[in-house]
Amino acid sequence: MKRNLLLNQTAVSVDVNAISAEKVSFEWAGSSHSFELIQRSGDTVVLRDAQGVQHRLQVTSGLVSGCGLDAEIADVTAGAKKKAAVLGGLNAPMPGKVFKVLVKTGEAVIKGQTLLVLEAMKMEHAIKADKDGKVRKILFKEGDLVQGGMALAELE
Amino acid sequence: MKRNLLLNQTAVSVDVNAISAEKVSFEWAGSSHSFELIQRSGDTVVLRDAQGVQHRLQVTSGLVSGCGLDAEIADVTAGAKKKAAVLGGLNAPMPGKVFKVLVKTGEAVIKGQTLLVLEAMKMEHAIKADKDGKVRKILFKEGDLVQGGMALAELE
Amino acid sequence: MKIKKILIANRGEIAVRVIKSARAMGIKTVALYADDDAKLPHVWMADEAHCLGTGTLKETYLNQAKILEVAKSTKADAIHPGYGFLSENAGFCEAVEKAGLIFIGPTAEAIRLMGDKIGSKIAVEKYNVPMIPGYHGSNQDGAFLSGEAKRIGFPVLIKASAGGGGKGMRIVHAESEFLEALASAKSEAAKAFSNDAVLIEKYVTEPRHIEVQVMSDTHGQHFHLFERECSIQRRYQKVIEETPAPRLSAETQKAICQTAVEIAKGINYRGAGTVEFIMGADQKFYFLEMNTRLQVEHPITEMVTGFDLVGLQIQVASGEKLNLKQVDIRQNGHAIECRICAEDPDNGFLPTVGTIKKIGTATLKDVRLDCGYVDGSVVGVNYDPMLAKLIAWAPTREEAINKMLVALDEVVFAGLKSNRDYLRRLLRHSDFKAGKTHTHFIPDHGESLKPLPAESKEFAVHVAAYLLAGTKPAASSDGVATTNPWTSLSGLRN
Amino acid sequence: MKIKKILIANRGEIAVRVIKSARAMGIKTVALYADDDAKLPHVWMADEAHCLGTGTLKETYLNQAKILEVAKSTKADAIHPGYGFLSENAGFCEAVEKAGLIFIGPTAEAIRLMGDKIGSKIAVEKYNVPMIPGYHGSNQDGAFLSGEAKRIGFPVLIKASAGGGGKGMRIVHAESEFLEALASAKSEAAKAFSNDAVLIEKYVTEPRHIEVQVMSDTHGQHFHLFERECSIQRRYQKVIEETPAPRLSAETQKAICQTAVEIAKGINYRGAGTVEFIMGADQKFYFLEMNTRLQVEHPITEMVTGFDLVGLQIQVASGEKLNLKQVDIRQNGHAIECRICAEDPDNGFLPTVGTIKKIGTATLKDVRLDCGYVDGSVVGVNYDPMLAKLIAWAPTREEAINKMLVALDEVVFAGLKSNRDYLRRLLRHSDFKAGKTHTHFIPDHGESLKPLPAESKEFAVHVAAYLLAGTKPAASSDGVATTNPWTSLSGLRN
Repeated sequence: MKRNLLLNQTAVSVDVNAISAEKVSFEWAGSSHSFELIQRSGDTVVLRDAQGVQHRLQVTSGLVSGCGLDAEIADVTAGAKKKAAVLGGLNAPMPGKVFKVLVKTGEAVIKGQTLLVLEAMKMEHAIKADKDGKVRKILFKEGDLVQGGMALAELE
Repeated sequence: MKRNLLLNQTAVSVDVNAISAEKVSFEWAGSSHSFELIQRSGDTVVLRDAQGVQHRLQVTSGLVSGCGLDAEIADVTAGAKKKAAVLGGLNAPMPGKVFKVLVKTGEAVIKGQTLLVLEAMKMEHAIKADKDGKVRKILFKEGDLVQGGMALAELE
Repeated sequence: MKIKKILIANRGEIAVRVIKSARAMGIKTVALYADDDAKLPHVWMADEAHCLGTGTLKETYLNQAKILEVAKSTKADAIHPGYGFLSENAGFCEAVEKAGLIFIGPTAEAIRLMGDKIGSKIAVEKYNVPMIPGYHGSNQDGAFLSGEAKRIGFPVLIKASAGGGGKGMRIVHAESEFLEALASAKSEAAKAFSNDAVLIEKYVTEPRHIEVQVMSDTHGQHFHLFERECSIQRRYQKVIEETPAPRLSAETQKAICQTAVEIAKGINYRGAGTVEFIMGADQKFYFLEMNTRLQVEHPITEMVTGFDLVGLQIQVASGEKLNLKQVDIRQNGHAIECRICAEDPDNGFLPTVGTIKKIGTATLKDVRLDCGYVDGSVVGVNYDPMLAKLIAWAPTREEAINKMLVALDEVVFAGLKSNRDYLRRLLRHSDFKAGKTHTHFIPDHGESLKPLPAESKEFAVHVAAYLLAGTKPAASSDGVATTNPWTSLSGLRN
Repeated sequence: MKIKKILIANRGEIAVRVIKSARAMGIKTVALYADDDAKLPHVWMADEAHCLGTGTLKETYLNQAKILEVAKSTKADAIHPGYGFLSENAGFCEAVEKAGLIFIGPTAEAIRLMGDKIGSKIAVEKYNVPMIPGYHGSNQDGAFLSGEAKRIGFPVLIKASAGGGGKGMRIVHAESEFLEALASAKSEAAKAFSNDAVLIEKYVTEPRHIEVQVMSDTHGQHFHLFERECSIQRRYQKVIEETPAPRLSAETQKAICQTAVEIAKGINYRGAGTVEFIMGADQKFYFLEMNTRLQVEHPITEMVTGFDLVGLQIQVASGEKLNLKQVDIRQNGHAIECRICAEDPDNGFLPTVGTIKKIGTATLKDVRLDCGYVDGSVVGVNYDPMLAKLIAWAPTREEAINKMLVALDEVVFAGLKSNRDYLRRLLRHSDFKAGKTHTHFIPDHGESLKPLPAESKEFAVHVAAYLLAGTKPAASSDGVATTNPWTSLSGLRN
């Protein structure tokens, strides 16, 4: 049985051979793995591997932490959406306030030119043109609050 | 509105003048009190008294702890039963095992005579006659497990 | 030899304690558990865990053969016995070493020597250790012992030679009570230790229990880590411990610590040990016994000295030479430990049982909770009633007491009756605050340690919290809430 | 004067931190909060709490008039400013003292002197403090400053005179870039500090940030509590701090600590302060600035010295003479602090926001979490992205790193993206383990600090935990679970 997961925002797939409430065996990263669930206490789960070694992990809200690593895991086909903001380009890299709009609709811009300045966490971030072109639309005005990942401007 | 409570195993009553989700005022120990609930976080509740002073308490499973004191509180009329074992007399003072039965049914005993020996937590506890009399019934035999508060023998 | 994997032949808080030090040192651990302990955290905090089955202690935590079998199959290279159970069993120590494993503790010889109350006194007498007047001989005849008691002078104490923890112990105030007390002590001793030999000692009035932590490596170095005062006891068991001991002169402190080191040196001790003394109001102290293991109350020593005693035990067991000088071991500030127990202090300290619904969290700096349970753990009658140890450190004793009072408020054990409220009464008692500690503190202050009457104004805020924590009461015809006030809180738990 | 009630003019973890010390000392506290902080624990951990309303920082946590009004109405006798906000505002300090209250911090004079980057350098030069080559004068003409930069030699650093935290700071590698960088720095400085004056300095390559904690009382005693290394930075802000600084010779340590004390003595300082230095590979150090407040990273100093710095601040503010000798202040073992931040290190360290679903618990000994949030707290854009400080102490640096790695595993911040995993990568980096710390560590090791690819065998156990934690999957036609695997865990939480 194939399970399609989003692991740290990367799509991966795992081939589950058998799963019950206490045991799971599957193919992962080119080899077979099998684990037994020996304890659940609060968010803590303890798995025992085939060698008898116990691994403690915390599983909360899609974050699996332990053994020195964090894995944010979501089951993609179960309706989980990739939540990571689409970064770069003309999107807001983080939530904040539009501090300055430096260009107007229809204005010609060159690659690297600053279009808007965003202010967040008391720091300024320049949103720069990712190509030469013409401003089709500025989607916010100065003082507007924006969410991380939102498109701020469109070039044509 | 009168509320009958069991506070640390003692029946008390409190006269509630007004209660809402955020405020309560009542008569207690001969004077009027009023408190505001300003925070709930997990089991922690924070109350503000009429002088503006905040009091942090934890409320879990009938135990109200804080301000240097523990109060086990139950609402008696709401169906809560006095759970404390009826102690002294011929009741088991704690859970354990009947280690020795020293008397027989019908035997005459004098006040202070040891009737049974209970073993618990690796210690022995003598169950002694609370009056002169005759053994009506020994309710357990050696090796039996008993709960705290259970009657162990009857005298007549 | 560098230790890579430790099997812990114990359970609960001390097993968790050993796992923590091992984890911090990068050493793997193997836990053991009886069936009824399968859900305890020491089981899943370890790197491996093996079941000892069900049955009496002899079949589980005292089952040497089974424990050694697990140690071999898991390729552990050392065994930590914790305290209690097999920790002071010389035969076990030998069996471990015979199996080619490291016993994290003293030599079998030292355990055997100190495990016998009579033999140990004879052994240490030659190191100029002050001894309490008494009879420690092998003549166990009742009439003879009664004569010895008279010679020593009443009150006297009868103690099991092989014992500990108050079992087989009796105080006798008059000759007429002696023989009955002797019989009772011998019967208890026979049952507990399969050995009914007893010793008789002068009973010191208003005595203090002062003990000294020692640590010896296998390179001839013997250190002390200062004293602990453990006088606050009920049923002969410690309930509050602290270090430094209050009202101790600098000279007495120096003398008692030096005496402990002399004993360790004299018997060529290995690892962690504790030399217990009894001290009178005149600050004269007498050797009581030596515990050849880690003590329950070791954390207070860790707090004031900054050392990890389990870590040092492991270093010593690995054969390392401790990179220490006595002068570099310092006693900084004041630490107090409270033993939170499942017991009812207002009902003869009788043990209680139940399910722990919720364990609170200590928030202040330099407060530590050593606990072998988690929310939902079941406390039964088969093991010790100690739920956890709460330890607080502060620059001064007064501040440490204040801090402990805050911590006791925070660290609730809801779901079963515990002695938390009683511990607060002890800490707030004017005589405790004044440092007037002695082993009869609890019985002597029975009245002033009573709980506050239920209808006291101090409980107004508790009543208010109870009422407000409830869902808005759906009043029934008699005006009383019919909903369970606690369910409404569950949604707030995150 | 004995302080009985402290108003805390701050929020979050530092407010909680001050409350904890005050509680341990038996001092009452008054908390303040902006509307959007009403649910934070500093509000309900205090003895009283007062709302500052809604609006910009100037209307809330920087609103001096309102804060003083609350202090008066609650009869507080002292104000603790924490760090940030009004902590280095000389005007506020004066206003507090004019209102007859105690300001728990230095004198307004010291704040004013050290708050000016140019003035402070001129002031400390007379105490034989090594200064970095640079121009700290008042001539702010572009062409003149460009000439000075050339004289000093590129690379140079432009810094805001009144600044801190990297605002208004630019590195310039060549003369051609100088004027543009100057304009940009001045604009940022003007905005952040209402003062666009800058200074120019020699830029030290592979520089280390070493700072010294000082503590002065009002009886002419000036102490140091050793150094801290804070070189691991991103965006000019510290992310990992440790003490002692690795690779520091005993002579350099002595010299740098003594220099800091000389400055404190020279300016007759009061309370807790930190003298920051820049150090090159040759262990030569230059004065950078003095922070006239408690530092974020003060806990590591507390861990190695055993002192409560907030407690000492309060003692000093009460006018007490500290009962200390420099020789009694010792640096014991090694402590590391990691700042857990709501940010995405794999995406330019950009801040993240969200609701904290679950904060994990550190279980090892000598690990401390200083946190101003609880489960369910909302982290927004209005305040600093720091979620908590995790601090670990161990006898050696290697053990402290090991312990911190365990603690980072345990202390999850579920519900929003944080830098926890990145902190583990930093701690595991061979150069960090080797103590090769400098302020460019993060940009210089970009590649080797990248996350593990998703399909790595190390994640097998995480995938297994995810799969097993789910309810037994009710397979839909395409074989994929349709139930939310996390809901099944909620019943297990106690």
